[in-house]
Amino acid sequence: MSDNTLPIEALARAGEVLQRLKRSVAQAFLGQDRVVEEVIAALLGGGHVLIEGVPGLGKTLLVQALARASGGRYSRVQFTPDIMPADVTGHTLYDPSNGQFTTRKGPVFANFVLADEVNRAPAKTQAALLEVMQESQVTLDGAAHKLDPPFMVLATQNPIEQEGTYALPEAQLDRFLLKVVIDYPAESEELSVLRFATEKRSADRLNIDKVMPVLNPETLAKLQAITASVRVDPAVEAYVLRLVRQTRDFAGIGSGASTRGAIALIRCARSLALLAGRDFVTPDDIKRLAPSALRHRISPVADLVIEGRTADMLIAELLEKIEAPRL
Amino acid sequence: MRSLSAPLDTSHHVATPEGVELNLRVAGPVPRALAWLIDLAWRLAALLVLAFVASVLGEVGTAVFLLSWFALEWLVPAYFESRSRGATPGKRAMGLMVVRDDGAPCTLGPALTRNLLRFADFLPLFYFGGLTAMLCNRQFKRLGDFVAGTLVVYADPATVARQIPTMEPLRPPIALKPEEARTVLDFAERAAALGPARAEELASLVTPLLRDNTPPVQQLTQYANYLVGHAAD
Amino acid sequence: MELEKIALVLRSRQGWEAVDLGFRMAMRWARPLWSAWFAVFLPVAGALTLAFYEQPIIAAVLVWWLKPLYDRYLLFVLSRAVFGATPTLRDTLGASRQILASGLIWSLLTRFIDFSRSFNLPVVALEGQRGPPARARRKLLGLRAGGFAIGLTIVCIHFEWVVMYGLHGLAMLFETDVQWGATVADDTRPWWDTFERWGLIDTLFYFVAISLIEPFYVAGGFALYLNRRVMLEAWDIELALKRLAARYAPTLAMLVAFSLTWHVAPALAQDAEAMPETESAGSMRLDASESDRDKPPCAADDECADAPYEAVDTPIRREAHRILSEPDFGSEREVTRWKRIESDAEETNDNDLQTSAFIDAVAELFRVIAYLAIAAIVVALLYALLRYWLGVAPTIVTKPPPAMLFGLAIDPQSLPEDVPAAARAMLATGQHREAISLLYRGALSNLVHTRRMRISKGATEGDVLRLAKPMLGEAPMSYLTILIGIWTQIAYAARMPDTARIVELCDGYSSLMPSEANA
Amino acid sequence: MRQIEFERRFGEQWAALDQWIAVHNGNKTIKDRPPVSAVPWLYRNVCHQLALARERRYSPQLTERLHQLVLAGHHVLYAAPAPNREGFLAFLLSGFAREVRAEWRVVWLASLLFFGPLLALLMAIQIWPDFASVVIAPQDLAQMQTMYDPENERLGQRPASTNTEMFAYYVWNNTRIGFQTFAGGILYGIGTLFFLLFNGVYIGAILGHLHQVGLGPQIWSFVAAHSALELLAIAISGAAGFKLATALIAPGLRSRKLALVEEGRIAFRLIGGAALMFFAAAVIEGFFSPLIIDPREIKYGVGIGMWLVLLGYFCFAGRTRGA
Repeated sequence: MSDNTLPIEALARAGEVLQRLKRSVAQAFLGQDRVVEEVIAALLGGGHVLIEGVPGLGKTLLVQALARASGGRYSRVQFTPDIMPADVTGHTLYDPSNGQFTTRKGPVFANFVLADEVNRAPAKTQAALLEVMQESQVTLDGAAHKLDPPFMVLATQNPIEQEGTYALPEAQLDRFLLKVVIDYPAESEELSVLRFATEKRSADRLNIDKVMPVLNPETLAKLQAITASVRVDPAVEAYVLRLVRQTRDFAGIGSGASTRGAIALIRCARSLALLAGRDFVTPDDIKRLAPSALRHRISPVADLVIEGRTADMLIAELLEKIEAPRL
Repeated sequence: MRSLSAPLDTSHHVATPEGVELNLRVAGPVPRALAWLIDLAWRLAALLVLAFVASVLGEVGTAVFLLSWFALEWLVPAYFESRSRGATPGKRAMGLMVVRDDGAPCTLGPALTRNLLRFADFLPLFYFGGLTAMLCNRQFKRLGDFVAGTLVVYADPATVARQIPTMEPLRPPIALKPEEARTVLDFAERAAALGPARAEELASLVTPLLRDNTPPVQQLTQYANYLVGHAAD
Repeated sequence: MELEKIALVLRSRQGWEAVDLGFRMAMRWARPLWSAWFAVFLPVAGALTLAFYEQPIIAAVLVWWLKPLYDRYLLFVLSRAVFGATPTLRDTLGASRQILASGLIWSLLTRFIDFSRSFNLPVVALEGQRGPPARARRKLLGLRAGGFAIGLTIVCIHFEWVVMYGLHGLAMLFETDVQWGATVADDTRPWWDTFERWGLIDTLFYFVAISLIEPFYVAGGFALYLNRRVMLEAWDIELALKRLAARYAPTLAMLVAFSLTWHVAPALAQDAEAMPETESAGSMRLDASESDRDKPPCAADDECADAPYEAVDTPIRREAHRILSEPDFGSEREVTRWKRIESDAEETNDNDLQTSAFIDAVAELFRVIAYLAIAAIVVALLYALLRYWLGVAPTIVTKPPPAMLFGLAIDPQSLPEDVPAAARAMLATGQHREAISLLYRGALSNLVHTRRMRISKGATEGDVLRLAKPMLGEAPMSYLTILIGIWTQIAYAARMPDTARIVELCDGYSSLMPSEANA
Repeated sequence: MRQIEFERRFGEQWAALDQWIAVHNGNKTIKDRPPVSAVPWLYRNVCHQLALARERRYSPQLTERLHQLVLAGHHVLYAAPAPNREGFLAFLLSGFAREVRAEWRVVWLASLLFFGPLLALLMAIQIWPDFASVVIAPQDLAQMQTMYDPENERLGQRPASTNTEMFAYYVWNNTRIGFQTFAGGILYGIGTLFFLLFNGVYIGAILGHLHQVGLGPQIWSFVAAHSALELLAIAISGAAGFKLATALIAPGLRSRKLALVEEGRIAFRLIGGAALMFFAAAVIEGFFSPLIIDPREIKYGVGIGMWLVLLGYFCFAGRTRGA
């Protein structure tokens, strides 16, 4: 990476576009600025996101708004215990009328795929989806179909209904760049959500028509390229490594994060810096993203789980203890 | 009555986070009354000894006596119940223990709560309130159990370990459903305890399944041997 | 009635568990049970009370003596309900003749010595056995369960007393000047004078007590009896094997099932049936049950009833003992008993002088500890309050401020006296980065040492700003924001600001000083 | 899979878990046991195998064996965490006060029911002195009177052993009253109501009577120091009782059973705090209150100080700034 060569005007334009994108998405997804920022960070980082939150917090809406604002195609798959891999990827059919095989492409052939309640699907369907996520291509009946960039999967899972569901295996969780947790919005924000929802009077859904397209796939590709050239100081890199390595020998964490975690953290921190109009990453960006980038990559030991300590608490503890960069 | 069709039983089913169901066998008023009696006996004995010591020690003795009385009444039973066995000496003697509603061991908080509420159970006299409460609900809970969210259950295993006698395995003439296979296994495990006559009688119930020449009990046991997976014939 | 319809979970239970099942049975079939009870009990009790109005204790004793009478009705209801045919009140009363037919007088005569009454009742009433066979049968059934049966009786007697005294207690709560009946508490007559003291109210309470407890007692005994038979005869297996046979050869098995119909529940109508045969669990029975199978059901077959009962046969008893020594029928348990411990009181009596000195010392110790405790309570309370007023977050223990932060030495000693001047000097020698670093360090030192800001090891620049915000006024805050902004650029973007800005920063440094902030 | 194969394949795991549980429950003779880190894994496996055994209808013996193993494992793994000293300290310093503030409704209700009659009787007896004997039997009043008679005033000189005895008596008696007040809540609050009113009336009448007959200085200087702790503790016990009562009377959307358990947890913390207050009060009442300190104003001062400190604690401790 050529250091510090990002032209000022390019940076300014990128920052501006991103702000517009953020505002645009946030319009439909009130009161969750942090979530919006993180999802955009993952988008720029070219990765997939796992979203966790109880029903009714507008996960679907977020993805719709994001797709609309980035000018991509959107599709949604509701995962159920009886869903088959073919329902996700597509399949070939024999058409008796013309004696030919036709390929029916599944919902993954889109730019933004919302995989709703991914943990309710059996393992083989999850595996099919994750394979697509990793390779960005689908093999149907021996023929490989490349997916058009951008390709982003936003999988949601419901923390309450974990029981009786198929939890994603740890190795597969690792494929998600970020795991974003949607919490209930603050009271004032919840009020505005309520108002927004009731004023529109459009049945029971929030209106996303307000969301204006801000990007097109080409711009997005450019933005992603710019993101990749955001400067990361060696001191910041060292900080990230310290964090990730520490998750492996921190008392209380059963299995720590892989190197993939460190990479994810840096990739998303770059986007966050760009979103803030900076062309360099600060330790603050790292700190801010660490929970989302690491929470699904570590698992607390059984004792702590029984005590009710969560991965988030451990990460917070870790962030307090690990020294921020020294110079 | 939750459902009139479900057969009556005293166990209480709890699903654990691991997704298995535990059967807790809830204990009723009679064993609990006996446990209480044993506890009362040793507590009284302890107080008697203390009273004796106290009379020697004078005022400090009285102080020690009162403090111990306080502890014996309110704290010591709770301490026992929050330990790993979850039982006061009396409950232990009766093979009982206290657990929380979800089958987890009783902790100090619930243990203290249920002990403090003994006072309410005692009302109006001699635990009349507690007895009535126990006779009115399926889990034999007294008032303290309701507030603390606890159950008193049997601690020891439901059955005694027994073996299926090893014999030449024999394939049953028809494919048995899992439920039926289990019955055959159950029979083979318990046949020895039933006495030959009754065992014979039971085994003869399935005469259509049996071959002619071997005694029925032996045949069923052979089937059982086959079912558990000893090499087939 | 068929075993198939049984409304209980059949499994062999340890003694008390069976009793518990009985209690659950009483709860489950409470309505038919108590309606039968009151239908029989109320007329009897009412009539006796009226008859012995002057001597209420006689009424109570007679009601007590007649318990076997009502128990039979309870047992009738239970024995039907257990097999899925809960009788209505009309059914129950209609069956009175059967219910009272067998052995009532015997029960009434022996009730004084029978401590496992409710357990033995099914043998007499349902199996219809009397005399030596009944005795032998009771002995076989009671070998392991007998202790529990007696225990049940004793506990239930106490339960009755609990209810009675409980009711007295309740009455006392509401008792004001109006004395209704003689209560135990305010009677001065000696306790042995029960006959005199027992008032109408006691009789009433006694009636309530037995009405509450007796159905549970009978159900408990019945459940013990059923459990005994599950153990001895493996009913649960019988049931399952019958199903298996039925699947394999439906017609054949039907016949089998029919001829081996369980005899107890249809009980009072057919108790003369084949009862003695299959119940004995004896070795002699093989031929009998085989012949059974070939015969049509002998519901009204007198031949069966007259069949001699062979339970007293020695082989059977031997068999029974062998079975009963199986672990299934109760296990050995280690019993820990309290043993008297020799008191060492004499020792303490030996030396009065020393002891009292010792006691005094202990008491003094208590006193000192108590004063310390009082002091501690007061201090703790004050501390909790002070903590609030000082705005210190709880649970974090005060530590001396760190000397190093982010790898920068920030304790006051390590910094030059006049920070901006030193920075300017560095600037002059071209050490731009060092100059800013010094200013940053100075600012941090100021925050941490002078203003007692608390910074954790993991705090980033953003955290510093956030933490400083509530402490600083507007001017110092904006200065700090600019300073940290520039520092961040230097540190993470390797971008050096021009000298003029650094000079500006040196000039503005004094705005951080507390004197300025307070103004 | 046949049963034997099943047993053969997983028997080692069962034995390992069995051993670990035995060691955990204090069996010291077993040397080799699985490392702690392996236990959750083992336990999950055995749970899984129990489900399989039930599903496949393996023999009752095997199922029961696995069930016992799971049950024992459940008990060990879900056992109570070791008591947490920091948590206890935090409860003392701020948590208790916060809890009391959060339950202000019941606390106020209990306080009114307790302090109301207390003060009312205190006043009433000053105006109509005979009123005291209506509430309390005259012989009891007379006994009280002799206890605090200045003729008998050797309270200050009484030996340490008497102090200790009285301390123990106060712990035994007063804390029990608190527990009764709490437990009475389960009777739809009637018990709590009764004990609060009864104690309010009783204490009010005694204090009022003693003051009225001119023993004011003795009684007030004795009572001053511990009054704050003791009286507030009674009120808080009452509040805990009313928590149980609310669960029964107004469970909201929960079942009464669940409401009882949930409210019971809060009530337990309240009564726990109250018990500690009773204990502290007993320490003061046993050892400090009987001291004769000249001038008496010092003891009054201490008493007022305790009230202020305690009220301050309940109003402010544990509040975060700006909250």
